[in-house]
Amino acid sequence: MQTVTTKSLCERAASLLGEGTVAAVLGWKRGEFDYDLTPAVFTAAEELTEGFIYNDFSGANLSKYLLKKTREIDGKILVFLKPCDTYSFNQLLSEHRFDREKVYAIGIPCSGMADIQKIRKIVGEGITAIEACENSLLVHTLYDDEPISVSCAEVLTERCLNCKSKKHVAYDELIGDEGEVLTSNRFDEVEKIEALSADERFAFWQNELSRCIRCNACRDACPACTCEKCVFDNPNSGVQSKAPGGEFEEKLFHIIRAYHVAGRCTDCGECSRVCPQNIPLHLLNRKFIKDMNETYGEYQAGEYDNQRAPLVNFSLDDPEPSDVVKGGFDRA
Amino acid sequence: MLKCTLSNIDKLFEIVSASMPLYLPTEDKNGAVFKKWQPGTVWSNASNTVKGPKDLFFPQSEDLMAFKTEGKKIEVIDTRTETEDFAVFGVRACDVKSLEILDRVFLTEPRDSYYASRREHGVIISLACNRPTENCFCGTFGIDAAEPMGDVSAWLTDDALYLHANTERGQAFTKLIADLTEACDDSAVSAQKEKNRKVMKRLPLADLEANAFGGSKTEQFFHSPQWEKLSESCLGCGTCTFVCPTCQCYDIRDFKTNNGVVRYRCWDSCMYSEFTKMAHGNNRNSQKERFRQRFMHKLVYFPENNDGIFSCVGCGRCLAKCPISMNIVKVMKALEVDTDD
Amino acid sequence: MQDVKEFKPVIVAFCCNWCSYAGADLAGSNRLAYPADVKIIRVPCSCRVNPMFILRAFQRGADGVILCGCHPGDCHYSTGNYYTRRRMSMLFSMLDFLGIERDRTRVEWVSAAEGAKFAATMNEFVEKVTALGPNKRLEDLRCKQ
Amino acid sequence: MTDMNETLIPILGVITDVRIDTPDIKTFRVVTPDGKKPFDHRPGQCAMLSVPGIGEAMFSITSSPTNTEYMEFSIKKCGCVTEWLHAAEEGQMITVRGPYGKPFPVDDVFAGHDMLFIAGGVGLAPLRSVINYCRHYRDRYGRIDIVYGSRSKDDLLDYREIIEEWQNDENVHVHLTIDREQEGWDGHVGFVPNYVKELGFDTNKMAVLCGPPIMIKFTLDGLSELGFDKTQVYTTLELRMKCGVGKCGRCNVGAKYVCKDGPVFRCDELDELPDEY
Repeated sequence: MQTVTTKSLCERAASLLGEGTVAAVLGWKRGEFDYDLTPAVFTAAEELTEGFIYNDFSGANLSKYLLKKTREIDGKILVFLKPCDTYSFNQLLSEHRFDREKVYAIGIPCSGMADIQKIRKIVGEGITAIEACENSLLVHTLYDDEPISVSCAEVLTERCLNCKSKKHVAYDELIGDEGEVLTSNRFDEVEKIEALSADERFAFWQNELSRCIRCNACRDACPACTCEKCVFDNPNSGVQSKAPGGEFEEKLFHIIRAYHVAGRCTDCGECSRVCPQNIPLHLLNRKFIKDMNETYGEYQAGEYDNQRAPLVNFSLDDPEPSDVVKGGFDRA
Repeated sequence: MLKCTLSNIDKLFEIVSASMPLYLPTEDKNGAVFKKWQPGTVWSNASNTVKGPKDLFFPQSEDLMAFKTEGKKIEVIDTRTETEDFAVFGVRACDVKSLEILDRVFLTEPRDSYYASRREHGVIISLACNRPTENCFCGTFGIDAAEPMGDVSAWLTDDALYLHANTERGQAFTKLIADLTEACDDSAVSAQKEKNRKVMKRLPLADLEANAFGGSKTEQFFHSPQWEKLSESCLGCGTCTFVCPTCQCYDIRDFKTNNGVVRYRCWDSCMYSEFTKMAHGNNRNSQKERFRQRFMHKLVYFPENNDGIFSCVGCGRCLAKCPISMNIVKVMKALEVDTDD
Repeated sequence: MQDVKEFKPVIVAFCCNWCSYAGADLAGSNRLAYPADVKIIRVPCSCRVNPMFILRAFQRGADGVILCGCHPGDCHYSTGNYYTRRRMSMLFSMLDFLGIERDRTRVEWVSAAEGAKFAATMNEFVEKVTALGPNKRLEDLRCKQ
Repeated sequence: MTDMNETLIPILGVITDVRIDTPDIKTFRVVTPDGKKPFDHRPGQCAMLSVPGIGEAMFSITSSPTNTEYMEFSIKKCGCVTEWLHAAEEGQMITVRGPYGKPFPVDDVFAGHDMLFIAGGVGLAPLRSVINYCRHYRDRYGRIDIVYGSRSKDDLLDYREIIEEWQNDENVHVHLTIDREQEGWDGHVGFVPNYVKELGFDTNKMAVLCGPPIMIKFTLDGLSELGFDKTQVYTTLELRMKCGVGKCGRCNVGAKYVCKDGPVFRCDELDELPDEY
């Protein structure tokens, strides 16, 4: 359960709208069920009361929408940012992707988001309602007379299990309590794979990437993927872009996708969250982050604005590629 | 009506597989998917598969032909082969209907021989839904999940699988498994249907109606102010189209191999910006227009050309998979509100 | 198996215009032998090579890809090869993460005067790739149709 | 056994002649390898040409159906397929499939009428087949007016044919115009829509219109000012196409597929379509 209520956020947003500080509010909108929230723009207090919601399923990172919305909407936009979203926000800012003056950012605390798929795995199909309690969720289904209680910890999304920070790195106003940067175990999974033999690693990724349907959701949702024209949309690039053209294409796409955001990826986890095929795409991004941290020094994209990312930087005594690959990672 | 006890079901799959490839839902890391049965394959009775059986008839990517070029000369090589017979088991009522919708596109003149060949060689064994999910709304489009069609209809009770052949091909199939089945009356199936229909009535989306939509409603819905709101957070990815059992738009592309050229086709999505892009412009420039196209096609344009049949079967996959949880149900509800005014 | 034709790897070598390409030239004019299956692609600077080039080379049939540039500090454009060094370190490590044999990729600094080094590097690289056998993990079967 | 007829598999064509029409338009003559016309067609129909490895694209057939020896395509250089074709020489093979689309109603609706053809730029290409069809069956049609405009004299398509053949036909009246004054041009200068209004046609005829969208829009306005009804005016559309048979979904506008239900539309039919073409 989240520590700030929908109502309190709604009221604050409505008053900022009312006094004219902001022209629009970027938030999450209620869906058909309790878990299918859609990012939405609200422009009136009534719209907020009717539709705005912040709950355990407000996973969507809203920062990328600022690119489009700040260009479309006259006046300031209020955006609600969870701690991890603020890193993406900052990163976009340092890349000059939107006008900071046009945004009013409210940081809100997050106690971790729930993964509906994990809930489904536990309670089965036919979820009709989900009630949030202190540390658990009460799930009502079509097939059980009594609601089933699942603990929040058990159904946390992957990225929240490895939360890197509860601290907001950018905001105009904070609602609720500020948290701390956490020491996460987010590289454990990467290390596990590194520890496998080359054959096993190959088999692991072959299996994962073979499920890819080339929907491009990972790219389209990624707050770091903000090119006006993506190389994968260029019909002359020779890349198949949407046809799963065999094992090679999928590898090419996912290596390049991760590579193009390396150094700018804040590890927000949107890629894995939106993947309809549940491919652990964040592991590719984390591998880059881990390598860069170990080779070029600790770096967290989005932590400060105007930092120089490792791949657009160098030092005279960087190790040679042969040493990097042999150095830390030869466990085969 | 034929009955096969559940304890014999693996035997049934084995017998069928002996004479033709058999595809059925099995549990993958990501949920149930249609896979070819092999000894040891465990059939999944999950309410629905992640993707429909569309891939088996209209694969996401398939080679159409090949070319050899030499100087100014070209040779066209027809690489088609006759499909061998195959069976698909466990297709839900919605997905059976989705194939009828694809038929209307691919089997109208000029017929698409690639699709037609697979359709002619595939025998569909459908399966009634005992536990539909909250996302199901096939009833909206007049589909009865308790009475699935296909070459053979099947029902599952606690201890047995009941089968009924609807077509000649279906009869050939039931003949194949005659040793494992015995004739029986309809009582067990009727009871199961009754049970299923009761569940169907309690589904959260049971009241959703499509009456407001249909052919000749272009004028009414095209200019709706709702599209702006509905599409505002659409990412423009192709998830909804790729998991949709009725979406059928495709692209044709050439791939230069090291020895020649392969012309292949692959699924495309009207949600992609590149879909309608021409050398001199794009007739659907904004995501709003592209988003609108997808839903207008399903709810208005398709019915206009196809005797009022909608190009949606209520399988609920887009509800489950859209990264931003925008889907046809939300669209229908929002547009309906519009018509009330 | 003895009848099988001896495997000769296809090697793509991206060489920077200012140092390594001249180095290759020197190797040639000094008649230093290196395998004929090394296909040299001249690039303005080693940092012109983006990761897609490397993957596409494998797709199109390369069994090994080597990138040669000026020695660090000697880049014609001052700093290009420093970026190359970081980029390729990260890319090769990622390929390794995906289980792709690490000896199929390499970066080497070869100056215009190092014809002998160029030939030796190529010989050594070809030897390593030959030992690995044909590229299977980054091959595109469609290309072989 | 499945019926293996497949429209997506093309036949071979050979480019036997390349004519440079304007700086960016060339006309290609295409026959089958054994020297015949690839297939029969009706005026206004299209064909899918392809260059293996480059791609496939839809072009209107500019030669008249009455020409039974070969097909011609006037192609403007604007994308990868067209660029490749522009570099092609005689003897080059390409692939062809078709014919696709609904033709102009030359034998029923148009028959017995005076005809007014209005074209801008490369928009003359699809009209050329109709014009030559009408000229071939001269007695079936009344007076023929052709208003054709382009950026400059050099950009006028089929200029020689217009000057040497069309203008000399009886009861065929050609009205040429170019956008800006040019040395060596003593004809009309100005945009097509205005010229149509200046010429002031009587409304007792059928009009066929093709050109860039902006020209179509203003010419339509001009025609209605002159008193034309939309049911008297036909035009032909162009959208991105891949299959040519109404299945791939690209050219879908409203309930229509431009490749199959078009490309020829009567202007009042267009009004019923959503504004997405």
